Amino acid sequence: MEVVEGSYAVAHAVKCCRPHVISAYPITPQTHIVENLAQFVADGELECEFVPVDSEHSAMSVALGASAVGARAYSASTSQGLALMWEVLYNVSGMRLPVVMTAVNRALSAPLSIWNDQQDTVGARDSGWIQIYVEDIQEAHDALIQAYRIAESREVMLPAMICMDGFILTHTYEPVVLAEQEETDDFLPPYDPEYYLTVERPLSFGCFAEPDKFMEFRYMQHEAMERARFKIKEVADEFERAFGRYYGDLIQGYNLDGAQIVLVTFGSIIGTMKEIVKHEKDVGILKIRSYRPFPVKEVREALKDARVVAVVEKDFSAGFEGALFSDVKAALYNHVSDLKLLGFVLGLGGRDIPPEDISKIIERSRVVMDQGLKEEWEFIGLRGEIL
Amino acid sequence: MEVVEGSYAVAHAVKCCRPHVISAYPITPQTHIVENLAQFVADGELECEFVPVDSEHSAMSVALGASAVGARAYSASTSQGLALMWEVLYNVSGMRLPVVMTAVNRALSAPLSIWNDQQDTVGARDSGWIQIYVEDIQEAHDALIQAYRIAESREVMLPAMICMDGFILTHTYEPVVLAEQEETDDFLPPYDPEYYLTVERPLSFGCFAEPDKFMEFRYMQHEAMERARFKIKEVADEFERAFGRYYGDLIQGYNLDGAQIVLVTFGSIIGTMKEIVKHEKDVGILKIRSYRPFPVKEVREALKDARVVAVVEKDFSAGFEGALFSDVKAALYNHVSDLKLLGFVLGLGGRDIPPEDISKIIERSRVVMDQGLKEEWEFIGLRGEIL
Amino acid sequence: MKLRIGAIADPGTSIVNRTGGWRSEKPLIDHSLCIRCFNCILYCPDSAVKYSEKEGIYFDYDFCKGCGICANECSGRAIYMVMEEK
Amino acid sequence: MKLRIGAIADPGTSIVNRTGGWRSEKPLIDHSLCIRCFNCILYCPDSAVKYSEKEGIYFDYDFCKGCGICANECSGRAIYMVMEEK
Amino acid sequence: MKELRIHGRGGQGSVTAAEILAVAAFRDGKFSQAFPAFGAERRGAPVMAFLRIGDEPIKIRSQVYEPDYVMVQDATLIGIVDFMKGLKEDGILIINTPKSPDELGLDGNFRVRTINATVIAKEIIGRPIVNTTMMGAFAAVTGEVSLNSVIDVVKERFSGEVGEKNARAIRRAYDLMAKGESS
Amino acid sequence: MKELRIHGRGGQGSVTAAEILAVAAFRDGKFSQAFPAFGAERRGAPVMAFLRIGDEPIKIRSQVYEPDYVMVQDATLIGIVDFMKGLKEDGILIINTPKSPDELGLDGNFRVRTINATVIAKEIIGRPIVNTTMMGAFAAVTGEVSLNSVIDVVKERFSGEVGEKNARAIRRAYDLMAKGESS
Amino acid sequence: MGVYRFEGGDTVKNLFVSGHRACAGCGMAIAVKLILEAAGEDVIVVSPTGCLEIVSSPYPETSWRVPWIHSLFENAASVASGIEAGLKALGRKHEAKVLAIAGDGATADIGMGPLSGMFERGHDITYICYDNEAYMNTGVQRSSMTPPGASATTSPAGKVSFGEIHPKKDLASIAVAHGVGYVATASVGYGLDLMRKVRRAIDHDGPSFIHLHTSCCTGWRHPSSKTIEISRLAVLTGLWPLYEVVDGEITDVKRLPKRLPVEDYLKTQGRFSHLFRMEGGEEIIRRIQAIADANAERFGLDLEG
Amino acid sequence: MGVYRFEGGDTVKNLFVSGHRACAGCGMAIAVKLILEAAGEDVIVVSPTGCLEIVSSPYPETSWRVPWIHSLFENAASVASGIEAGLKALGRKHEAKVLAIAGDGATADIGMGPLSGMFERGHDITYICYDNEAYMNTGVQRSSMTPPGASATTSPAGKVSFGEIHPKKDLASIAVAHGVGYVATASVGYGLDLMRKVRRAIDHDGPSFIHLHTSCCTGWRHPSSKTIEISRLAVLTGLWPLYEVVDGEITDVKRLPKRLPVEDYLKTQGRFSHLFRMEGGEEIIRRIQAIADANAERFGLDLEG
Ligand SMILES: Cc1ncc(C[n+]2csc(CCOP(=O)(O)OP(=O)(O)O)c2C)c(N)n1
Ligand SMILES: Cc1ncc(C[n+]2csc(CCOP(=O)(O)OP(=O)(O)O)c2C)c(N)n1
Ligand code: SF4
Ligand code: SF4
Ligand code: SF4
Ligand code: SF4
Ligand code: SF4
Ligand code: SF4
Ligand SMILES: [Mg+2]
Ligand SMILES: [Mg+2]
Repeated sequence: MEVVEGSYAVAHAVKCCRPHVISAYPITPQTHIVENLAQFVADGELECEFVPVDSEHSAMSVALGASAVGARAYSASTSQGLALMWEVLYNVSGMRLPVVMTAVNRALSAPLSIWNDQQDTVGARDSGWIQIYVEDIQEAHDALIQAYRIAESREVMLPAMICMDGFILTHTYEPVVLAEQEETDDFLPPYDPEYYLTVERPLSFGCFAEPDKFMEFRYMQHEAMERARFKIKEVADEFERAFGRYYGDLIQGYNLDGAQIVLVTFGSIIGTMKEIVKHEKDVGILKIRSYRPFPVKEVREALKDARVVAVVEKDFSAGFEGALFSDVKAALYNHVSDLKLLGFVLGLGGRDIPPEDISKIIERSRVVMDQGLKEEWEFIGLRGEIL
Repeated sequence: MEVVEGSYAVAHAVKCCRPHVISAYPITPQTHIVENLAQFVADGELECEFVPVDSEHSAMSVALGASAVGARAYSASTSQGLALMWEVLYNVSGMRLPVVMTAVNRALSAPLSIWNDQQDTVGARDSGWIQIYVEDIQEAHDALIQAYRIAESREVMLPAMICMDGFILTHTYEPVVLAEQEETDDFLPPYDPEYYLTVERPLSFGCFAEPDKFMEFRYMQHEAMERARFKIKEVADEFERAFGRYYGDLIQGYNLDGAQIVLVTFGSIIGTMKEIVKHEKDVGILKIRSYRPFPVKEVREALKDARVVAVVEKDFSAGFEGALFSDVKAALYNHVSDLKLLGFVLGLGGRDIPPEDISKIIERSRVVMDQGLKEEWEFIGLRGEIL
Repeated sequence: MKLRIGAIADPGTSIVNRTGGWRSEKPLIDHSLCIRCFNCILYCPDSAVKYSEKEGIYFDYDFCKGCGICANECSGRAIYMVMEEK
Repeated sequence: MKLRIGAIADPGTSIVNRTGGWRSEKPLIDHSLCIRCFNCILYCPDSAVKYSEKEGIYFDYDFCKGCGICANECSGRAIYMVMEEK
Repeated sequence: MKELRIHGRGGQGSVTAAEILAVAAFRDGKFSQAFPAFGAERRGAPVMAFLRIGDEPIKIRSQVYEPDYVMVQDATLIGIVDFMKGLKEDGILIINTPKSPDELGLDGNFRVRTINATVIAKEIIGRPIVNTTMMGAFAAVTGEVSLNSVIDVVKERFSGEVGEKNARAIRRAYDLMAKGESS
Repeated sequence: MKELRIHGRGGQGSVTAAEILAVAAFRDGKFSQAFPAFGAERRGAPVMAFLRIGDEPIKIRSQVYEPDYVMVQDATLIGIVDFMKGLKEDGILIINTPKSPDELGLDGNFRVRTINATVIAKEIIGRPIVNTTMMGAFAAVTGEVSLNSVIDVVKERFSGEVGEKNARAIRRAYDLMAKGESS
Repeated sequence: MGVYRFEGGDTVKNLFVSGHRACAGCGMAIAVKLILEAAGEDVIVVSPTGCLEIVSSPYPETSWRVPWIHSLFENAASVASGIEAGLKALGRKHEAKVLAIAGDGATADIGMGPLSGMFERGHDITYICYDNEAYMNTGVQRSSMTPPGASATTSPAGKVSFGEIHPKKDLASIAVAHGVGYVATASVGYGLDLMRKVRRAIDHDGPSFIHLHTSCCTGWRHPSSKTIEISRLAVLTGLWPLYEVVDGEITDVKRLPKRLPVEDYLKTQGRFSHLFRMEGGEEIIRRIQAIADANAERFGLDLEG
Repeated sequence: MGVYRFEGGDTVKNLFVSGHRACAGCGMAIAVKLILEAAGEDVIVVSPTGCLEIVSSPYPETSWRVPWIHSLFENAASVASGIEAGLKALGRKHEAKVLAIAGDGATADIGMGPLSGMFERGHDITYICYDNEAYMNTGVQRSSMTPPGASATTSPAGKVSFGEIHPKKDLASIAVAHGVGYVATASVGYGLDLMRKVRRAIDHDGPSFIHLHTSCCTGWRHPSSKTIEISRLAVLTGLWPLYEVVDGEITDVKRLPKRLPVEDYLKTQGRFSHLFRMEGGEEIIRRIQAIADANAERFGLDLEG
């Protein structure tokens, strides 16, 4: 174990995965990841093509081209950058190219904010990318290595983003076990695609689909996502065998046994939650590790014995409610109906989440447990005085 | 009434709204709208700045700049274009600029498809734009005029997109009442913003928000969306008084009285559905007219007496299910739990939806009503033979 | 046909699409006028003009769309267009 | 403070932000050396160099960040920097 | 409600034909809906357009699968396109061809009417653009639209001499077909 | 778990200070976490960094609101920044200033230690970069990290002569503060 | 010149096969056929959305017999960059040259940023812009390459409009300003010249760029048989000068023994027909003539004069 | 020249007020102050994301006393286009000139497409790129304007690297290739020259473009007091030639009585320090000298020689 910055840990993991092509465009708070990678290259520690592009749109397009020619491609971005490469995100997944990226979580403009929330990647939940949300730096590091195994497996062939809270994880120093090159090599075989651009077999990539076929291509993507559910589990298990670390498969429960109140969430907030929850014996945490594919069955199973479920998230769909809140309710409807679901939106645009906010959420949940539901969801931590 | 192409009807409505700046980038099947507008300008029938941009990203940015300087701005796009302007979409709503656009619905690449589905705008549900989905050409025309009233009202100040199925509505000719210039002028006052860029009062637009303020700006957007709920209703009513036409407010029910099965959906599929449903006495239709703001209470109210609800849509969130399906379940959870919800995904990438598909959905719903739920959602119209 | 992921197609498969059906005019050649400049081959958009030592210039009517470029560009005025009969 | 929609701010309001506090060195002037070339005014990034007929060149220490450009660009070598005392 | 499917080639004005017939039918007091088979076809490639005419507002949005009428604008499509697909029993097929229905030898429980629209168009309009001529034939054969409405709409669309010529072609086709001749 | 807040200016290495202390504490067998007050501050502007040290893995992710220790790297921040905010009762405030604690006249239930780090740094390192010097003071005053670990980490970070000089400055500060002197 | 000779039979590589869905008489289709003929089999081609992509790749059909990829409308240069970087990283750089073939809209409008980036980064890519002077795939909307006076569906001629008003973006000069080592203009009307330039571009190390004028009979509104003839007229009137720029120096200008008046070109096409019909059209034609004259001046087109 | 004279007091318009959060000694801050001083009050300014925006607009504070808008990082040129179009449509064109002030990254990289479009459409906008040769706001990452040999955080010097390798994009030439009528280079080190050029650009009808070199003491790593001095050295070594291009013709080149060796410039800045430390650094310095020599040749910088 070493104390390193989150961004360094991620860069290190990327290096161990031996990407052929790295293409990313700087944007706070993703920058340190890319800068570390650039330094590895400048110091001869990492041999790869580091392509300094003109925009995120180009970054993802370069990754796309590289992946299509059979190279392992990496990118990293966040927020505005993710939004700018939007079209390419859908394109990469539709072309079934297993690009892996670290999606640092940051708020979306306007107003501009360089600080953390999860509106950016949550807004990308339809894009056909696998989304793994990580809880701490070690997981950000480990999940990256897992991601290539999952994405590149022939049953899956889908891109994956590891979602990591900006600043809170990227800019924090804490003890991390950095992977060894050999153990990574043992775990992660070279990328060996069935189809790639080569004069040896001059295939045409990215043909268009008329109405008699498009729907079936989408269905194949759907099936791949279904298979990814199993792959994510399998890779998590194998990773544990190889590296001795485990973060759950699609979900991970904490204190769920006998919990009457369950906090459902993802990302770094879980750290603070754990500190609170360890003092509360009837409160558990359900971490959504894989947001896409969404762990429908796992969520049903994990929550079936709870009485109140509080979904806590750093995003919301304007004109409705938090996206995770909707998704959890959607997963439970038709199946588990005797619990109350509460939504909490907090931490937007870098609003710090002190432990008291978590306590407040638990308190509210208790009130609902006793007195029934009034407001279904609310913002936590609003400063009423400036409104 | 005249028989005109859907795109022409929309262009006509735009013309009647007297936009100062039109900025759009061509993309099938939005092109005819913009071409008609260009012809109006070339023929001197519409005085405005028609800015022929280099991309959709620029189209929306030009609209943004124009709106900020106090001009009424219009754009139109679809699919890839919408995805390319993604970042600007969030920016316009965050800057609270009441740009109005016609968002023609088309599938998203890859594979490339120029044909209709609703993945594009549904994927934009978090963007802070008001989204109205229209059922036919007349509504596409009318909703556009309503949109400016809603968006520009001082209580709202949010951009709005009128979502209109590509080809199915844009390229179809049918009888439409085209608005008169005077009646539109009476209904829609000139845009009169409280703040705009001018040397008379040199304000700074688009400042950035530190963590002590960002969340409150988002909350203000949320409140504006809440107010938009009322505004949409109010404007629908006033429109009816002025023009004699009405399409519902946030929702519209059809045959809901005593319906045991309710089909929930939006867009042009409702036409075909109505043809089927009129022969089925216990089947109703709930049209979601305003998808954002999402008609939470209205949906609860409208569905509370049903037994099976079938949510029918032309999109899905890969790794989960249809977005509308999730949203409807989410709205009902905690409130209405004694009905069964079923999801159906169809019509992707231009797959035609024959009446039999609707009949099949009703059939499936009957089976569930009698025998309970098995598969929660499914694709309709898949060609198994090519999978 | 089963779909292949990513809409990846095997090379040169459009050859199944007999665009000759699009034709409303049809090129014919008067071999005696041909000076073998090969403009017709160079400029045919559909690669439908062929040549062999034995037959000289000839047309692949499976694909010829009848655009008339070969006739227009023919140095020897050897190619001419006639209405397609069907 | 109540927020205004769209994060729209009133002009020139950064004047409340006394960046003088950032300073670790401080410009001083020896008026006798000043030749009134006004380089100091021209090049001060913080508009912290002022001039009046009466006082000649002087500094607005509320905003001067102590960059030293005025001293460096002073034609008369009239401006010099000293450590900030606090 | 009656449904028509038009087969033509990109650039031949099949969509315009459907549109004009829709406008004309509406003038006649009916409801109508016209739309193309949405596609990416280039000039010369086979295309389709659709028309629905009815006494009530037309709500249905699907393609036409079992047309009452099929109109083929270009005889070179024969053998290339399955234009008889789904045609209703007792439906009518109207083909632009110099041949007679018998010569075509098409099998099915539908009626076949032929018209040499290309010749008419070349002769009257001066160019082999047959879509207007075919409208005349459609009006005559099906009675779904009135000749006058079709002519009125075409004249509004194409002003001056061009409109006149097209109107004449339409009338010629109408007369021929009304007389039951397959020209 | 103990929490430290560092006040400095952009460019003065406050984050590096927090980081190095975190590494050193980890060497000493403790768990640690260091992070900046995430901001967009430019060189010269006031900034903050945080450090947590504890015996168990540190899970909490919020900012530090009630620090056990506060370290001020730059005396010019006095009067500009509310560096006493939230400082625990019995907490310790370590300030780089030539003044004595008494001269500063700060009120509160916490202890104040001062060190003239600028002078030490200028003298030993040759530049007024005080972050390493202040680490030595922190080690001495709080005992949360060992002097050796701090020096080891700093030497690894800055190789050669630079490292040596910084190590000496650290030691000097450590010795001064350990002796209880406010230099 | 004259390096290439088409003789059909085995000598034709036929890498862009028949069965594609381009309009009868499409100039772009001719150009692409010739480009591949010159480039040979060892290329990987990238095409953005546009007529070329649509006519050549309706799944499962493709007209390409070289490896080919389409991603989006605006990112061909970036995708090509990724392919080139990938080939390098995989040690397969020798395998193929990366070749982008893109429309004018994809290049000069929506893809301008990526193209500029590709130039700047110095990738070893040949980028060919086939310029049919509008967005043809979507129905003849104006692009920044639509010439002044042309009517396009978003810059139509009308009661108060003569069609497009902005001058064509000077892509070749922009490429030269980026320091691109080999830059050339070409025309589908000069097939052998085109092929020679393609070969030179491909043999050039680092980025190279060809701006290739190709008539579109559908969008320009002329008979399909006239594609080549009209493309040549653009050159012969001085509206489309043919030249190469090697390391910043203009070389090899195609000189004209007798430059034709621009009317000879304009009157062949429907998109300009309003200029001959509308009052004030002559003035526009005069301005177009001035463009040709300026070209003649700038490039020394006139053999004598 | 000499049109402007700063005298403090009432003669200074002070449209970019104190209290902004730029680093002490920021060259961009000086430049913006001078730009507004020259431009006056009747402008509407657009700035993309970047140091300028961040230091000047933390809500509710703003340093702007002219109407100002920030939208995104890449779209300043498009937003400016919208404003200009809006003013026209509203009949308020006389009210203000639209002025974009944008960093090198925002201009030459991510905003290149919109800029090209703005040029092409001929909007009446003055676009000034302040070029501090990297993405400073995000921590000194390379841009396409980072000069060869400079170390930036994404093109760092390292064991096997001398830092940036690509030449600077020639923005002024690219603008000229777009047919922009008034194009100039400027330097914050020559304040009055800058102001004169700003005025000319603003008075020019249609798009105008100024490429403005501004040192960033933080990113270039030099003492804050040296900002102006070092900016001047760039000019005096020939690495940053000052000139104007009016209607495509180069005019008003600032000539140098005695051109200084590039080392005089390089050695002042930390970003180049590895060149003086690493083996092989001299070769890079030689290449940088060659760039200066080529500039001298191209623009005739040397007064004699
Ligand atoms: C982001 C985006 N915007 C718009 C489109 C629609 N579109 C596809 S191709 C095209 C025009 C292509 O023009 P050009 O590049 O000149 O090629 P051409 O079709 O003329 O051969 C347009 C506007 C798209 N596919 N994607
Ligand atoms: C789409 C997008 N990508 C990246 C960023 C992050 N970003 C903000 S400013 C900036 C660099 C600005 O560089 P430049 O334009 O040169 O201005 P400077 O900061 O140097 O003044 C970057 C990379 C962003 N805001 N948006
Ligand atoms: S008519 Fe056209 S398609 Fe047919 S062979 Fe001649 S050139 Fe080729
Ligand atoms: S173009 Fe004419 S002359 Fe030349 S080879 Fe062909 S047929 Fe013969
Ligand atoms: S030191 Fe810098 S900030 Fe202070 S007055 Fe001088 S130039 Fe201005
Ligand atoms: S720069 Fe020096 S000499 Fe010039 S006005 Fe200022 S103080 Fe006086
Ligand atoms: S529209 Fe033009 S470019 Fe496109 S295929 Fe037809 S002729 Fe070719
Ligand atoms: S980083 Fe550079 S450009 Fe940015 S404010 Fe500081 S000195 Fe100015
Ligand atoms: Mg084109
Ligand atoms: Mg910069």
